[in-house]
Amino acid sequence: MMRIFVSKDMASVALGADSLAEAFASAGCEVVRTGSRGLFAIEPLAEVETDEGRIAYGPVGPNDVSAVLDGSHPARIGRIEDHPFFSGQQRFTFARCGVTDPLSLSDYAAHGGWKGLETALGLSPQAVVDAVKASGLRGRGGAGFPTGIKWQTVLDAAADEKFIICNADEGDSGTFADRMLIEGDPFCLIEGMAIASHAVGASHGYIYIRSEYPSAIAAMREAIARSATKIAPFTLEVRVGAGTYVCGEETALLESIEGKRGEVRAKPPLPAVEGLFGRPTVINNVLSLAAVPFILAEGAQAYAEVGFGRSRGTMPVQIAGNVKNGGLYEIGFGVTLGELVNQIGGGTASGRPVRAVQVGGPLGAYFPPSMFHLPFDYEAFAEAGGLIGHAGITVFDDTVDMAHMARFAMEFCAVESCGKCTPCRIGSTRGTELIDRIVAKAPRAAGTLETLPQMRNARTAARSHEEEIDLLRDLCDTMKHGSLCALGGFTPYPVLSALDHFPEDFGSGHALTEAAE
Amino acid sequence: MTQTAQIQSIIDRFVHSDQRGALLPLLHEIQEELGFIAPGAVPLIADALLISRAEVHGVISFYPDFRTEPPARHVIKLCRAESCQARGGAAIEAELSHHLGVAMGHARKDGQVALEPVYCLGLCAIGPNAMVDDRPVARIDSAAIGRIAGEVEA
Amino acid sequence: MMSTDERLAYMADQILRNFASRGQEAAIAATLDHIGQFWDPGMKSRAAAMPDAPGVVLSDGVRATFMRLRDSQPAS
Amino acid sequence: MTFTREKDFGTPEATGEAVSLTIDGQQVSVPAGTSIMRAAAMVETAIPKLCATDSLESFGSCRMCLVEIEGRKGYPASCTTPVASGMVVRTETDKLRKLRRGVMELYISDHPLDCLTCSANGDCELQDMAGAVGLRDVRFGFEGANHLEGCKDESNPYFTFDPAKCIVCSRCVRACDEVQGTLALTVDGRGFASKISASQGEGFLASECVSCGACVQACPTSALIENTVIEKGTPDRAVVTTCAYCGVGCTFRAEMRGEELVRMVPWKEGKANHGHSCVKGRFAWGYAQHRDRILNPMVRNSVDEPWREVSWDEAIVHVASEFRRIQNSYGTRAIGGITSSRCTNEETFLVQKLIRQGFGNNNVDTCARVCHSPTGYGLKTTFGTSAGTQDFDSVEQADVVLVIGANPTDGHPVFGSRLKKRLREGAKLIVIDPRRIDLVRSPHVEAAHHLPLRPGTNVALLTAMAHVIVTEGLVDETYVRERCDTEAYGEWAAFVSDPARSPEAIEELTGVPAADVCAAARLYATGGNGAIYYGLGVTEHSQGSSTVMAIANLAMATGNVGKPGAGVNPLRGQNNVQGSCDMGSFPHELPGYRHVSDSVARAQFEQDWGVTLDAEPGLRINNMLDAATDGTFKGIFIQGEDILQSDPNTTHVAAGLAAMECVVVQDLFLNETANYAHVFLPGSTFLEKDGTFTNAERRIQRVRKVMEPKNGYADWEVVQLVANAMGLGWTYTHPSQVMNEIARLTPTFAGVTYDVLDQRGSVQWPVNEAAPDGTPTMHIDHFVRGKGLFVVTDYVPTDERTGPRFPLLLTTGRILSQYNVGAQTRRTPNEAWHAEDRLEIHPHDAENRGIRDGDWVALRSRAGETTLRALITDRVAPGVVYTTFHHPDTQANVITTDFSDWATNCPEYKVTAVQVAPSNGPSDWQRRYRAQADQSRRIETAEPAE
Repeated sequence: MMRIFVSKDMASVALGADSLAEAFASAGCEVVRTGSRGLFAIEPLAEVETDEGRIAYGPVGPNDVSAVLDGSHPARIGRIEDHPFFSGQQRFTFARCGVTDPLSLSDYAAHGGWKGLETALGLSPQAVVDAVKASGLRGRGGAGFPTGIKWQTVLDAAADEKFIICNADEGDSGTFADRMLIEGDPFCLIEGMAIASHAVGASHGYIYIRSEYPSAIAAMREAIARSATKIAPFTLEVRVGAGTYVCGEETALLESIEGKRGEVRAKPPLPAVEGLFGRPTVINNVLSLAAVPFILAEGAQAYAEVGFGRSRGTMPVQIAGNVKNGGLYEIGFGVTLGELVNQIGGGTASGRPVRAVQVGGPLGAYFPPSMFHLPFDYEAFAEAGGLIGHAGITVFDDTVDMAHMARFAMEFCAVESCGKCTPCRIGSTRGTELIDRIVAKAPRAAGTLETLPQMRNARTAARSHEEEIDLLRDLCDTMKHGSLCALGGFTPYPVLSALDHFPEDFGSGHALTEAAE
Repeated sequence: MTQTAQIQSIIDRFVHSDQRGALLPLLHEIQEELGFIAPGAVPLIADALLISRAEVHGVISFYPDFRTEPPARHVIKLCRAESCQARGGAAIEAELSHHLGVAMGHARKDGQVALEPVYCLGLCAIGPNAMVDDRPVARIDSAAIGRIAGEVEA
Repeated sequence: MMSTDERLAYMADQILRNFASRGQEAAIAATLDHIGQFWDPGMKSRAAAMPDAPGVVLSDGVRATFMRLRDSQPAS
Repeated sequence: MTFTREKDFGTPEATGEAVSLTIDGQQVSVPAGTSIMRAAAMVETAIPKLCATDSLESFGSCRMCLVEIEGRKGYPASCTTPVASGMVVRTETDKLRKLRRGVMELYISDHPLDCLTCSANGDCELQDMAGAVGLRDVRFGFEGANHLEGCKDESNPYFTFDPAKCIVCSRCVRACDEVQGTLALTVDGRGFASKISASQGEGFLASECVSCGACVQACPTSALIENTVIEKGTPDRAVVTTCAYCGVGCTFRAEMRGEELVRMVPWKEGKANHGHSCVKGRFAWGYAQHRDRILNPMVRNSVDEPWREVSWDEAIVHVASEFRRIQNSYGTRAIGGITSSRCTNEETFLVQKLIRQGFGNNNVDTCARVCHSPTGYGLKTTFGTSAGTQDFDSVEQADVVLVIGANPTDGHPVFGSRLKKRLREGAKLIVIDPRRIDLVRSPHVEAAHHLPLRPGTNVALLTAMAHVIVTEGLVDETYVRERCDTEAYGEWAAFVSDPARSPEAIEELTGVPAADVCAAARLYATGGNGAIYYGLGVTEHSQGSSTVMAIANLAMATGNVGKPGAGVNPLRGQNNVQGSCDMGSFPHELPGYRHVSDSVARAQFEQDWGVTLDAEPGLRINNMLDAATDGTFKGIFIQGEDILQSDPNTTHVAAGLAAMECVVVQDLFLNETANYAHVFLPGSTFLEKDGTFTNAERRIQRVRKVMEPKNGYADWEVVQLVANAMGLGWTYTHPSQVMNEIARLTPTFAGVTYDVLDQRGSVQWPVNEAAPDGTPTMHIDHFVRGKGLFVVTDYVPTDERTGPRFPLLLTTGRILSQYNVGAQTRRTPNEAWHAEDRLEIHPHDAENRGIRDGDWVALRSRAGETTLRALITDRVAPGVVYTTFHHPDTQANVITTDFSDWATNCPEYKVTAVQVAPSNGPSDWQRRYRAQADQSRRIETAEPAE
């Protein structure tokens, strides 16, 4: 009987993987549902188990079953590992994703699963923390804070109870690595959290998954149930978000798990000192925790030797938007933005030239092709006035209107603002109104109120286009330095990068070329 | 069974565990079973979790997932985030809204379908995407709009 | 409505019952001390006159207490 | 004259060791944990702020208070950044000014611009900050999205919520959480749409709000503001005084415009309330100007005649001559008086002086008779002094709190809030009460054990707890050996160890499962600092005194007296019931709890007052009324009390009063007792006189005159007029002289003077050489009586038994919005919350009597009958009903019997056998009573009508 591997990842299902699987099943094959390999251009994908390993065919549909089974189908790719999109990758964290049955404990163990945990349990908590420090692992959620130092703080804190929290709120547009890993290799995340619990002495852990990821929620709950004895006495629990981007901010996430409004907390205290229910708490992104089993199993050095500058190890980059080869590309830091977009990504799906790329989700900066030389590295992107964030890259072709994208950045902030701090609560709404006036080239005339004589000091002359743009810059300055968290604080990145790199879309046109008025 | 009794039975079943910070899980549970959280549920929830009605109301009103009125028979959540915009999301939104006769963020008057925004479904390389009730749909084009409209009118 | 005499007898009896755990003798002594501390002269002299007054029904404890009170009163 | 607000340091005080840093070049040394904002404020550097205020934890939302710190990137908020040693902070730079103006520009782009007609004009922090940052232009204009349409919420009678003026700083929400502990407010919605909402947005009055005013006080703008400020404008001066309602003793700033009181704002320096208040003290002061106030003296020869207004001289002379006439014809002991627990220490001292020096007898009593007299007897017997052992702050170090016979969140709300805060920090709670009070289960508060015992079985239950503690070896042996009378302990231990006093033995009697009693006893004995708080549910029983002693026994057995966080704490009902007892208002004691037979003490007074004093105890109230019906007691002077409504067995009280020849009542209004009065002397409110009150933690606090008495005299002046008309020649010109006399004659008050009170704000007696700074915690190394005395408390069932005719047990209590007999609070908008007494009855008991919620029911006992509306609830257990006595038309005390505490005659309000049946309206007694009251209230004014 032929064994066929078909992904049940949410993206694969959206592209028709379920009907493909049914077709193979009714053709008498044994179908194993796996996570996604991570290249959506070739999905729905079917891999046929043969003596020379798995032979992949994609994209294929239900009526291609016989051609696939007899090997004649033109979409034959051969072994996925040899495909150019995969051969260049360094899959430390995503090694099993797309290969194993996500909920099979034996499959997981057969592919190096639990080795990291066993190694860790043989070490003292401090030794485990030292290994994570030595690996150079930094927060993959976006902050880039050294994971080892965070764990050290929690280990050192004395408390009757400590918690491990996995931030799986992944709200950035252009990112899906957390979803793919949870759906494709949930035990890897569980193993990482178990190691963390041993390292800092935590008794209970939560995985906060956004409500927009129903299959990830189901997969993780099932995986927790199946692996409970394996990680005892450490216990895990899934908590589901409720449609707010801001709960991806670590303290808003804590408020949410505590059953409160997701308002951002002031710091200090740091969550590592006083986090969930006031106890010391490790909060790490899915990818940070999922990288830990490799570090303990293969050793910190194996992880640290890969990378660029102070960004050590691999980053599962997500290439998205208007791109030909959209998908997950795990690679050591240092690869350039251009390589990711053009060589690996294959340029735009529309075939039109790439005009802009947003890196790091809705709070990330827009980069024109002139900056594609930038190496993928926390410090390099920071110096270039942007950020890596959760390593989502969204490609736009030349039909994009950057003023509209800047407007969307303010609108997104207004929709998702928790409403606690003034620069973001009011600033995002005023910013949206302001960009509308700039885009419409309709600088504000004095309002009816301002023209009344009682408003003695109010200016009655209309404002100019330049004045409105200067006000936008001032507003961005207030939001950037005044906001309580990154939502209001980073919204200026996309706005100002659009304004600075694509002034022509804002009707000022003086930066790059002296475009006609 | 009256609605209050239904809510109380869900609460009784759910709140026995000494789960800490159990408000969001309980609200999800009630909405999953009854489709929305009636204002009358707030005092029952507050009493069960030993918190004030104000706290429950503050949480329900903060999180957009929680509805306080019965939902439309079908709910389409169309992604408006950057990656789907890069693949023509804005045009698809206009066409779908026009085709269904309902503005984004609203339910149609006949209660048959609601069109709601969502900011990213994690399908960012195969947009424009949407959740049609609980089914993900990718690479939405005019043809797909036709299929979706047919589905939700049934 | 209790008459004043009945009320005084009732008050004394109630005090005795609350000192009963000390034994009869000690209870009477404690009640007498209590009356000394808290009853006004009018109430004391009225109580002292009750054992000898015809037709006044008193419990043994109260009677013993009021008689002890009567004997300790200065010749009024 | 601009209105000076109390200085706001922005964040609460911290208590770490000293840390030194530099702010704007100036060296500052503050405790670790202090925010940079507070450190700056302590050196007169006012960093702009809007969401920070020092009564609340820092929040960090307005972003006005950003500063620069050397070596740290970005612009941290000074409110949420604690100081660190060697830190170099700059609070004023170009960048900071630009950022603050940027934030202010955003605020003012969404705010009304009608400052000059706004009720917070001159008293608004947003207005101040706009000025401070030099806002000159709002470049966004005023046409963008805004919150200016929301309609005002005027549901609460005392304050208005105007959402248009709200800057969403959440200070109100946080005050309702951190200060009051009710959490009735929240932010509704998210982002720009965020708006403040009470409960589910149904308006303040219908919401969970208890109207304590903390949110109004915390609000920086006019979003939440007192209606009196809206009507009268901002106040121009403030006088610190003490509230005249409950025994917590909250101190307030009476904020005035000239002679008119604008608002009462709790004083942050107040050591009992620390800047918090409840609806009564904060808002319900309108009674002082109510039209019902009687302002002219009135006299009549008999109670059937209408009142005749007379001059003060005529009234005073009439009183003096009548009293002398009665004494001449019926003997020295034929008259007496009752002091008020609502008047000042100085006034109660003078009334008992008038009686002892002027009348020449000890016939003086006070309303403490009907509330905490058993506390006086019980604690004096066991500890040696008749007062609570701790200060209210002590609750912050309590690990286990036992509340018995009290409902703090209703009766002592500000202490209730502080207790809730401690419970939310993790302290455990035990509640012993037949009724499920709020503390048993309400948001964020749940009692570890609730023992709903049958009314009247307190002694049995407490003795059973003692049984567990002794028999399971949980006694603090060293404490007992060193601090207590070991012989008395031996007897007591043997007594309680008897199996007949085990929890199992009394389970059937009390109706409380033995396991719960054991668990509660073990928790109290082993759970760390154990603090017991009790109220009238302990004292108003036939074994009230025994229950107080049983409580004292438990505290001594577990070493819980003489240290912070522990103690035995009576929650005294009224503002000066402690003071009136201290001042010798009881017939058997001179000021300072010294028996009248104590010749040394008596000599002191005789020498000072130039008279010989009666060495024999005087009559208690109930004895006075008995003597009156016997014809031997003919005259009474009642200051600030309404015994007809507040004392039990109304018919008995009425008969006593009717038998007297001269009843003198001094009060603010024609109260129920005045129906039987011959002379009415108008009284003055706490706003119209100087003096002191002593609260339930023995804290003496100043009451300061803020307006001239409307009736012409402060109450102490009226007493002096009567005294001098009786030839006593008093020469007081100011209450401070009375306090000097008190200090001279009372050892525990030796160090108390008005200067000391002005300097230190308040002080807890004893204040003398041994304790110059007062005594927060008593009995520290030794008990006042030397060794703590264990007293055997055997359960003696009350004679008030249920039977077929009266199968249910009635117990009584109070509610937050009304106070005592309601004389004051019924004359304020507090009626909005509780306009009538209701009978709480269990669903089963109501069902089998065919009673529906809201029905009129007849409530009958052996003593009488009244009618009121039913309230069906499972707060009360089956077989138990409950009501309040705030409204005269229900006259709940016509039901209560004249059974009382064996030692002090404190009436047994809490146990009355009753029957409840459907009724169709007021009982005929009520009708007769109403008619008689109306008839007696007729007044003929002195001047002929124009």
